[in-house]
Amino acid sequence: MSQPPVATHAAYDVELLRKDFPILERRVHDNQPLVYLDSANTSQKPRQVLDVLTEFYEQHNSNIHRATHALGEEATEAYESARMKVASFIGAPSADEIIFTKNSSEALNLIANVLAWGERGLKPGDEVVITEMEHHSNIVPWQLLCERTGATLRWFGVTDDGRLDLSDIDTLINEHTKVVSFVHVSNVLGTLNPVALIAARAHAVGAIVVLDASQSVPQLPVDVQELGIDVVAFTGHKMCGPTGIGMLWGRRELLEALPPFLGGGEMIETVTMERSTYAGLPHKYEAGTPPIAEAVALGAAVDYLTGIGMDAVAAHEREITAYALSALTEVPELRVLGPTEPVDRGGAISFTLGSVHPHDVAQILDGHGIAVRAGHHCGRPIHRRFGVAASTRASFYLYTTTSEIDALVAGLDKAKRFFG
Amino acid sequence: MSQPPVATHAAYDVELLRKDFPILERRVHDNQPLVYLDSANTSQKPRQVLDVLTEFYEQHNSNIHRATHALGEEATEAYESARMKVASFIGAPSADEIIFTKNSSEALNLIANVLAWGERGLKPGDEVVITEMEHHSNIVPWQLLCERTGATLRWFGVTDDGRLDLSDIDTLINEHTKVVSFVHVSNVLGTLNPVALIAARAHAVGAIVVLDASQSVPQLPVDVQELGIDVVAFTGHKMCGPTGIGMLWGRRELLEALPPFLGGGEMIETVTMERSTYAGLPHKYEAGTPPIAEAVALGAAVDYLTGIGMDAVAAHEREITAYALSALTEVPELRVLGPTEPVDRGGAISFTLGSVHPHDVAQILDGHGIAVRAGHHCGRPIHRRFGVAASTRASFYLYTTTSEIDALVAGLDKAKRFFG
Amino acid sequence: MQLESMYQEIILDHYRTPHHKGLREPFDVEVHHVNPTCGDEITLRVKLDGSTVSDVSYDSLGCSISQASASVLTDLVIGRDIDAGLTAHREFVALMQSRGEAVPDEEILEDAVAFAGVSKYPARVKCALLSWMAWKDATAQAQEHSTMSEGDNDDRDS
Amino acid sequence: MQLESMYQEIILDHYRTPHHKGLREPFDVEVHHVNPTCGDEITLRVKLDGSTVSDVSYDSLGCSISQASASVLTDLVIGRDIDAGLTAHREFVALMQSRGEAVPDEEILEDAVAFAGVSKYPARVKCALLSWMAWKDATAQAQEHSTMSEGDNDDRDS
Ligand SMILES: Cc1ncc(COP(=O)(O)O)c(C=O)c1O
Ligand SMILES: Cc1ncc(COP(=O)(O)O)c(C=O)c1O
Repeated sequence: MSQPPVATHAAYDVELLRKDFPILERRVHDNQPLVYLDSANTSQKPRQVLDVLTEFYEQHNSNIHRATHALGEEATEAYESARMKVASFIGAPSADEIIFTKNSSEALNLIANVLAWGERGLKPGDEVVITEMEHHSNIVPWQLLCERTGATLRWFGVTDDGRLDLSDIDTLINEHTKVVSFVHVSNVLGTLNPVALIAARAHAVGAIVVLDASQSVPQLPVDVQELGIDVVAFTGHKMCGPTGIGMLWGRRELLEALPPFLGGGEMIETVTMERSTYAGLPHKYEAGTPPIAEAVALGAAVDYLTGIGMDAVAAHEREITAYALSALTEVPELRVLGPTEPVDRGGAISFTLGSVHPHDVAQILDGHGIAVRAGHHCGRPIHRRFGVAASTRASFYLYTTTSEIDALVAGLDKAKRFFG
Repeated sequence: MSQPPVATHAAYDVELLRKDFPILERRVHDNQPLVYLDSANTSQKPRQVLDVLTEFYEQHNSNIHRATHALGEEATEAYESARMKVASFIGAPSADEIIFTKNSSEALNLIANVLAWGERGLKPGDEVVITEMEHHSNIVPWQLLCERTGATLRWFGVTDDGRLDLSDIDTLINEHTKVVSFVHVSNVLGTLNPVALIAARAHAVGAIVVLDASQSVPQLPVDVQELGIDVVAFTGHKMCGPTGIGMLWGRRELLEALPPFLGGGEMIETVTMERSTYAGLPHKYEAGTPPIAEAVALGAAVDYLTGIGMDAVAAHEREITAYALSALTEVPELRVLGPTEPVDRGGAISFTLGSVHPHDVAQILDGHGIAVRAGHHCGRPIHRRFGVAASTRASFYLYTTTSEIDALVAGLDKAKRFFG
Repeated sequence: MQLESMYQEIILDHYRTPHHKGLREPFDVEVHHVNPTCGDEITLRVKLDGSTVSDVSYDSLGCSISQASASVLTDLVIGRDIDAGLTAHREFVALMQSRGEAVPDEEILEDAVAFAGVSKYPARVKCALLSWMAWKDATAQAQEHSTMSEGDNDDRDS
Repeated sequence: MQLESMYQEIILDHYRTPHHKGLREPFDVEVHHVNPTCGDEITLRVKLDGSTVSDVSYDSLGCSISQASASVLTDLVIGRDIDAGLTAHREFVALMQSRGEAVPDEEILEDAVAFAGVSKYPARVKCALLSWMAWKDATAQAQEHSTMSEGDNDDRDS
């Protein structure tokens, strides 16, 4: 299969990058240019990724692993090489430790599910620690696990400026703690959490550390070995890849020791009607036909991001976030939920605007072509923590420009006047 | 969003249909034309589906349900209208009863998993009935369920001519039986099973009837209400759709009564740190960002199949299978596993060829551009039942021609001579 | 600008000065409904008097559309026959699901006709329906209670 | 035709008349390995004598490639030093993973060099490696047993 053309940019040229994204040419509502500020929800896809996706289906489509024919070998090769790309993208020691799931949520459910039984299964008295700033997908799986096993769910609170309240870390994470699962970069507050510090405490008591990196892997260079964690979950559609694919990375010894999740084709070693034995990693956790074309396209997304350079992507994210924070904090009656300084912070800014409801803010912005998200962004507890039911969120990515931020600020002004 | 152009064919014109499938132009190994006889493994994709997929990403890509902006509304509309198409394609009474999963295997695991707890959860003494001709994806989930709950797994045997042995149906399905799960059309034997008869007995004892329709929905008109079943699982990639998407249909009362499967964003009603309540159908079973673009493309696949007409697709499948059966049974030393008459039979033919190992058969065929599958096709028990470890399988779809069958027969002759 | 098709003056008026807002006694049934996507919530009480809706009171958290819709709802049902309220409910739901296609019946819907434009925005339809769904639920429960001759309040979370 | 790059005459010869086939006594360890994709299986026994591989016997179900590979393996290791066998193992694995790129060392691999063409077919690499993986597993177990001075057979399913 031909290599996807990779964009390489000496200096970061956002206008040039934007040309890679066909959708950024869209006009909405009365021919207004699209201002897409909802990338924390899902990112847009560059032509380089879409081309690989189409080429796969038009030239190489086949099921994998099972086929002894040319297409089968090409498809298997493309799928497995995507796994290798992902592994090296996040610094995983081995591609076998990368499990393709359908999204981040499934990856988090996978790890929570396999901790429900077997030797390492949780029991009454055991504790799971999460935080108040988690996405619902890193709350509900652990609630279900605790319900099913009788374990207890505990959580870190959040300070008024949107940081984890770590003052009680030594009592919260204690000898009963079996799992500590938390978000790397919050999709609501933007907060970047101190992974090493929490992981160290968790490991000191023998707990497994799970990191929800759904927002961080798209934005920052992430090295799972450097972070010192055990399991990481992230998702293709937020990192220029297709929908329908997510990833779990886990340390080999851990994944090998845990029981299977879904059963079926490809995850077995041998099947009799009475009992089955299971395949080694990564197949053990990939039952049925995987998202083959999605993995191949995701590999192209990884190539695309690598071509730009994750350092450059992160630098752009920092700059645009700093620009947005300073512009937004000037807007009268605007209150940012989360850190207002661009330090240890990702590119999602949630805010309230006086008494104008976020739905109404977003609707007015949409009327001017500006796409933001309104609601609780799958983080109801953290909104409650800040005394609101919902907020408006603007979020950025490698193609976001400062003039789009200016348009947002102007739009907010219109919203306030409309409802004022 | 523009409507996908739907192929409509007065008389069934396989050559015309083939033009819809770009990959059928492929040449493999020394420029030989591709003869793709591995459609039971995965089907090829028509241009009409790929165009919709690309158009979605280039024009409408957004996350769904959560966004108050133009793209979000377009994407939500496209996703939900795919659900409606699928519902009407299989005669489901309501689109809310269609759950998008990542593949058939996940759909089967979903139902097996949610029967592990809650009010309808299985207990020791309860029984689950499957058959010896199941795909591993309809065996292992039930083994896991039985392991976890202490229930007992039982199964129908298979006769020498590849039919279910129903002689002991009344003892096998008895008052302890809670679930009966079986394949509609076998991917190994091709057998079409008598759904109504088995469902009637299962319902007489109050058991839930689960049908693995992974092979039948692509090939036959399927009406879930007529079949009188409770749950059905099938998969996008075998029906001209993309990888990364499968479907579960279940009766509303049943799905409403069962507990959630995966937890996370979109499947909740309200979340607090202490506990959560869950959304109604279908969202309750769709945690996280679903395979959005995949669903949209799958909707186009349903349009494509509907445009041809499932009766026409089924008629073609019957004809080509009859042609292949009569050609193959002429081949010396070739032994078909499963029904040798084209009656109550789908279009997958597994066979052995003297003492030549299926891998070697497939490799020689591949050398001549012919793609078949060799192995146990995720059906190790049924192969053991017929005293072999593996077989070669040729399988057909709406684009298969009789001259491709002729090429297969000629290729088999070469394989025999090579290893003779 | 097409935003005006959603934000009709009538809607903005009801939003700025909502009618019948606040929880009142006495009541037969209180319900609490939630919009899972955005977290908007309403607590709504219904008092029936035979076949008449004698009071509907509510406390809610939500956008202009959901606030105005609750206000319009109470205008339409308080002091009216339950059946008339249910007819309005049916009309309103049909209007909201019409994707901008339906011509609303002003006889039945009065101020609620202003929501026709909202029906073009599927994401906002849920906002408009929140209070209506709550009212229907509460009314059905209240009717059930009264036929069972029970007077206890049911705080159902649905 | 490129099929011949896989099906070298040497391979077909070993396939038609496999060497050392059949399970024999005495043995230190017996293992059973499976290729999950196709269901091919091998039962393989190893007898060590100090640092020498005194016998390897096997019974297998599989394609020409896996049969021939087992035959070639036994030729290479029986009567040789364990270390020489492990060197051949390393070379063979490297060859099979080379995707047709490696130039095999005939000194070490002898007839096994014929498998160079198989390495271009990833789906068949597992077939070629099945017996080799089983042998390495069995040998490691036998060495462990002998250092622990235990003589019991371990029927490990791995
Ligand atoms: C009968 C049958 N059931 C289940 C499956 C599993 O489908 P998937 O691999 O899409 O999960 C298949 C296909 O592989 C099949 O043929
Ligand atoms: C922090 C965080 N965790 C988890 C998720 C869930 O990802 P997905 O919807 O792809 O499963 C998201 C995105 O929605 C997220 O932002």
